[in-house]
Amino acid sequence: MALLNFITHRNKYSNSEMMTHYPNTTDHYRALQAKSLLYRKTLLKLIYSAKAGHTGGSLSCVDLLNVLYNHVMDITPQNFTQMNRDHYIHSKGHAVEALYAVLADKGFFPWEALETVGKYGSNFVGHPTRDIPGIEQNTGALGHGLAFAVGMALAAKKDGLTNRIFTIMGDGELVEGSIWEASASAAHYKLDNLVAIVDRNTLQISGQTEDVMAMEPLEDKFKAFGYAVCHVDGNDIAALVDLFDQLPFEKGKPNLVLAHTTKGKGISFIEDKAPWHHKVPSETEFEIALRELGLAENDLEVVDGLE
Amino acid sequence: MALLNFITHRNKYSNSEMMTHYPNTTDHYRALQAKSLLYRKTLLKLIYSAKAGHTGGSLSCVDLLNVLYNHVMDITPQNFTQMNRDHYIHSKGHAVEALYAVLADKGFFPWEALETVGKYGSNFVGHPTRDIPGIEQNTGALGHGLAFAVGMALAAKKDGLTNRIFTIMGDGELVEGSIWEASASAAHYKLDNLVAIVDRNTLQISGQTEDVMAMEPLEDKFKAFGYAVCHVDGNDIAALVDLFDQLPFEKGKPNLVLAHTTKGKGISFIEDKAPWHHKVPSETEFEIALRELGLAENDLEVVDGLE
Amino acid sequence: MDSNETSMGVANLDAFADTLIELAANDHDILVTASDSRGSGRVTPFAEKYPDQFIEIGIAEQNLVGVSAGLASMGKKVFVVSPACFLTARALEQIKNDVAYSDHPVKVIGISAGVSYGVLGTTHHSLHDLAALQAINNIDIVVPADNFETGQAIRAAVVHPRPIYIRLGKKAMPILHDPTTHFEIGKAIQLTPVREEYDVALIATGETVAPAFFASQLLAEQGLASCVLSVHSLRPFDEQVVEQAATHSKSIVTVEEHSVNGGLGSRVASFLMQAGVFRPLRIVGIPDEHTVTGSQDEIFNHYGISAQGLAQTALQLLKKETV
Amino acid sequence: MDSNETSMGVANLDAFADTLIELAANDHDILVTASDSRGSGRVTPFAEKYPDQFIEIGIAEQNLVGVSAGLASMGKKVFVVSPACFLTARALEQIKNDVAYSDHPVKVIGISAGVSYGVLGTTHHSLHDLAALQAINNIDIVVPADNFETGQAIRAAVVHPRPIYIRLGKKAMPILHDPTTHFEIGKAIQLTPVREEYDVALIATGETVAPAFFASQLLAEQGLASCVLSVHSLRPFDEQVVEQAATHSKSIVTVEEHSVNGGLGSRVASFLMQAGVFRPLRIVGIPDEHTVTGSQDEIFNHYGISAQGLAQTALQLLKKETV
Ligand SMILES: Cc1ncc(C[n+]2csc(CCOP(=O)(O)OP(=O)(O)O)c2C)c(N)n1
Ligand SMILES: Cc1ncc(C[n+]2csc(CCOP(=O)(O)OP(=O)(O)O)c2C)c(N)n1
Ligand SMILES: [Mg+2]
Ligand SMILES: [Mg+2]
Repeated sequence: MALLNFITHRNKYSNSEMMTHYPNTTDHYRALQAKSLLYRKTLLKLIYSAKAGHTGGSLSCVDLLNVLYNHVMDITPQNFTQMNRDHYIHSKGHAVEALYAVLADKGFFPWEALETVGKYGSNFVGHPTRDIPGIEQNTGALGHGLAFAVGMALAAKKDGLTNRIFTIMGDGELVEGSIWEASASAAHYKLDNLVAIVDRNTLQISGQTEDVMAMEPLEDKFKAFGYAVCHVDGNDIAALVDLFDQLPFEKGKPNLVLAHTTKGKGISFIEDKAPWHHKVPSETEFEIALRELGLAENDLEVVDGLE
Repeated sequence: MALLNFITHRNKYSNSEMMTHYPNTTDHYRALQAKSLLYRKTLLKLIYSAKAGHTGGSLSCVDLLNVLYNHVMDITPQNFTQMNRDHYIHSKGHAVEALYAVLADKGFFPWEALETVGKYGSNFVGHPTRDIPGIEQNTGALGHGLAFAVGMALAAKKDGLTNRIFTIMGDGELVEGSIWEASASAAHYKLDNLVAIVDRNTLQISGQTEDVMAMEPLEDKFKAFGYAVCHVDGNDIAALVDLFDQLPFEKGKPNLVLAHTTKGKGISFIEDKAPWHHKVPSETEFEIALRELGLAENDLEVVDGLE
Repeated sequence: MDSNETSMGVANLDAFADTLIELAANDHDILVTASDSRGSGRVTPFAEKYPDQFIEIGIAEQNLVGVSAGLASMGKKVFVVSPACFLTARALEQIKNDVAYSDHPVKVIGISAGVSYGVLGTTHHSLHDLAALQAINNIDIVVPADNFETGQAIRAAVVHPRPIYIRLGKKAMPILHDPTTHFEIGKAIQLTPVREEYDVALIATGETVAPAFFASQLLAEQGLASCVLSVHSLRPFDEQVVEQAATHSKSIVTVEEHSVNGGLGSRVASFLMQAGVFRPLRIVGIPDEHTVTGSQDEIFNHYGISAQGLAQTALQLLKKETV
Repeated sequence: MDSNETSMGVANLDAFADTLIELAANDHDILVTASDSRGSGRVTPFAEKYPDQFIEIGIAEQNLVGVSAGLASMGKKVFVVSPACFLTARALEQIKNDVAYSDHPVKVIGISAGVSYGVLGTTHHSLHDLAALQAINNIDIVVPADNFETGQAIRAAVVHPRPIYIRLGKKAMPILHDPTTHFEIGKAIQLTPVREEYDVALIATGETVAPAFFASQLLAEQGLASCVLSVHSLRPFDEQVVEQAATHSKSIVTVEEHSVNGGLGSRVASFLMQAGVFRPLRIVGIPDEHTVTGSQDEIFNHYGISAQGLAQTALQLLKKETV
């Protein structure tokens, strides 16, 4: 099948090996960058094949997921049933294609499984569900992930675990009041094992977040709600690695990362365009997108003289 | 009937005359102070008679309601059907006894109507409803009033009205995420005709608000959500009059008043005691409470040499 | 009309948006409120044409409903346009208290209802909304079957004196009624010719009326007469027409894009049982199980909400009765 | 047992809290979460005795349920204790998605349910919860009638593998069962002696089982035999026992502290109609109207949810059948 052919044709950095504790060398960054390109290709292919999906928001958060799963978090198919590993909740559940790509790469399920995404009778629906190995919570309605993550972090603290709970939220999602309820409780219970990440791509379905419902100054809001707040370029692998290596940012405070990203990151004509929230690429668009990613792969290997 | 006897035996400042635009003289303050005492007596009597009600939270916000209804807001039984008057939403709906006392005094319904509070078949249920003249919205589930007030303020702006929309919230209520959703939208739409007041009595049912779910620093939170924030002693008539005379605090921003109050204000043994949230006074307690209020009435008149 | 005559219309959501654009031209009190849902609700053209009559709330459905109630209390005719799943779950308390209990005539438009969102899964399905709202007093409930019913429902809603919930899908619908049909909130519409006796009453609502109607044609091919009802109003519920259809039918199949618990079928069964009209009955809807993944069509087919499936159910029911 | 034998117990809420205190002594994974509701939920003693097993969330019911789901996913046995009205309206989407759809065995304890809050009015009534939750897949629903059923339900809930909603009132309840009665989630309990034929089946749930039981005694005085069922589980629903009771009865009265739409009555009517068990039936509950103001007792009496009222309804139904 077309999809399978595609996804098995991976770049040389494809593997499901855990990259945590790798030294932060250029090689390490390059390996991660290559993974991001693989994930971008995969998620575009998924969306193109299913003729449905969330293109822009998947592309904007894929570098975050990459660094989390391949550098920061201790989550593998092998340790998944254990409690004292790290945990991840995909609060912006619509960007499920990015997560599916990463989980396949991590070996949670065979790549072929992705061929059923969105198909009749498949477990791979258009949002994360616990029917999929590697996924811990059904999300998709926005504003639910953080409260759930707070519950996990609270349980971990109660049990004296040393793990961390991560979640990525959309910036449009932040208007949901449940985010602020959860934030207050995260600070109240001093959950410095909680890492809340905002995919700050400045867009939501209807346009610019600040036009739709202004939430700036976000840093002030999050600080006032008790977080230790850090900014980062959410599409810069090296910056992400450096930042997450510093966790927890402040003892006794939940961590909040304002990850400044570009929605649709990586594909020139998709970047920063609101309609690409859930637009599906045409055949031509898909081909151009793949070509752009191919060039980036070449660049990566040429520039670094790896070929 | 006992209740009726009681409530018709009012102090000399009882009247339903509008006090707006009165010069802020000592006399004016004293008149308002006397009204607060009347309201306190009335609401205690209501709770004592119905053997149910919210004692602490009614006593803490009654000075606010008093100043709003008798000095600040343009709301009367006569103009109630008009749109371009001020509007009031009792978001902390459980403190309905305070509101009932004020509305009776304003002439929205005869004092006798209060005899049916909480009785079988009565319209006077234990929370505000639109079945009662003078009440604009059914409240009681916390966290609803502000969104509704935002809607009113938005409609007023759209129609070019010059009125203001007021609401009083509890401080425990602030944990509800809907408060923050409404706050973001109030700022987004620059609703400087909205006056959100927090009855900051530091208590909720289960104890100190900061122990139950910490929300401080409240000023930072509200500022970050786009309000012009002012602090005031919410049981000090003169301070309240002065503050509300300065509305709007800042053009283009919704107004937020952090009204520092004492829960159970005015009755020594009820003040600042969490269990009095919805405790009903015993006969002895009721009598002592009335005596304390009587002394305060005497004080008021003696000190000012009015008798 | 039969299936040869039925032509395809647009999605009921489009019919809704078109009607509203037309009505708002002469009525500046008509407002649309949305929660980053203008696109899904097909009201982007409305927002562009009448920017002063469009209010964006962002992704905050509770606030959306609360603010809309406040707007309505100030005399605005507010159409709240947001996915049915979020309105009737995330914002259910606001619908209950701010709208229904407080009696503001807000028009709550549940878009992409039922399983319209298909493969997006259960977070996006609204299969409990008719149950929840029927159990909450003072909000009328309308589920239009086609573009005609949708347009009529929206026109009626503008002047409707009570809170109202209108549930719309996003798939193009066949045109089931001719434009002279009488539409009234609270009155069911019969799609098939009136007879003295029917083999089966197919009592349906919303987007399942079309397959029910087409099922009646399959049944007619087998010589069986059906009474197809579009019960577009769950509240007020048209007891009279339902009782009449049931009384004159040998058996009853109810059909809905909703859980088999608490929706149209429950209502019909409860009513008929209490009215003493006893007939073999099947409630067809989404069963009480983890909903299968698929498009709306695939889900419908999976659960027998199709011309074939419904005809089959009717046949089984009749066989069972006569065996 | 007859009413002379029935003695008064405590409120089901107290029975719940006592049971939990007992169970938590040996099970440190049992957690109670609350939203400024420990007092109303009678779990203040629990919070004082096991401060490490009590989590306060403040007045934020959505977060309460979301956090509880997260706790449960980490292996905790979480009892969410908050008013039924807020849990199943404000936090309905969290129950739907975070608990039921995501399949975490959270124990959602809806306190002061139905019209327990009496004069506090509709904001505090939960008359839609059974309808909404029956239409949401994968959450079991238990409505205990007395202290015995409550204690048993809580014991069963601790090890229950699925999400579960337990609905409790705050009024002292008569003791209806002897402690050797078999209790199992999903199995209805018959309170009256088994006979070949009954004049009426009184099928009730929760705090209305007591008046149904006392009504049966009034009916017995008139020589009429009743089959009184406590259907403490709405999900799983005990089709077998309900069908058996109905089959052996001339008429059926269902009773619940819930809207007449979408609760026990709807479920019984839908089931019996589809099973082909046709009997005259009345659904007694809170009618679809603005609920009268009053205490729970006054509201019950107003709507005929009393021994007298239910006996009367049964008599009317039987008369109607025989006339
Ligand atoms: C509660 C809820 N409301 C609305 C939606 C519909 N929806 C899906 S994605 C989306 C926009 C999200 O924007 P943002 O959070 O900024 O995500 P991103 O830009 O990262 O894709 C909306 C409104 C939803 N899934 N859940
Ligand atoms: C949504 C909701 N949750 C819970 C309650 C129950 N309740 C009534 S009053 C109250 C405490 C309120 O505390 P606060 O807001 O501080 O009010 P105040 O101290 O002014 O009385 C609670 C939890 C409610 N009425 N609504
Ligand atoms: Mg975004
Ligand atoms: Mg307080």
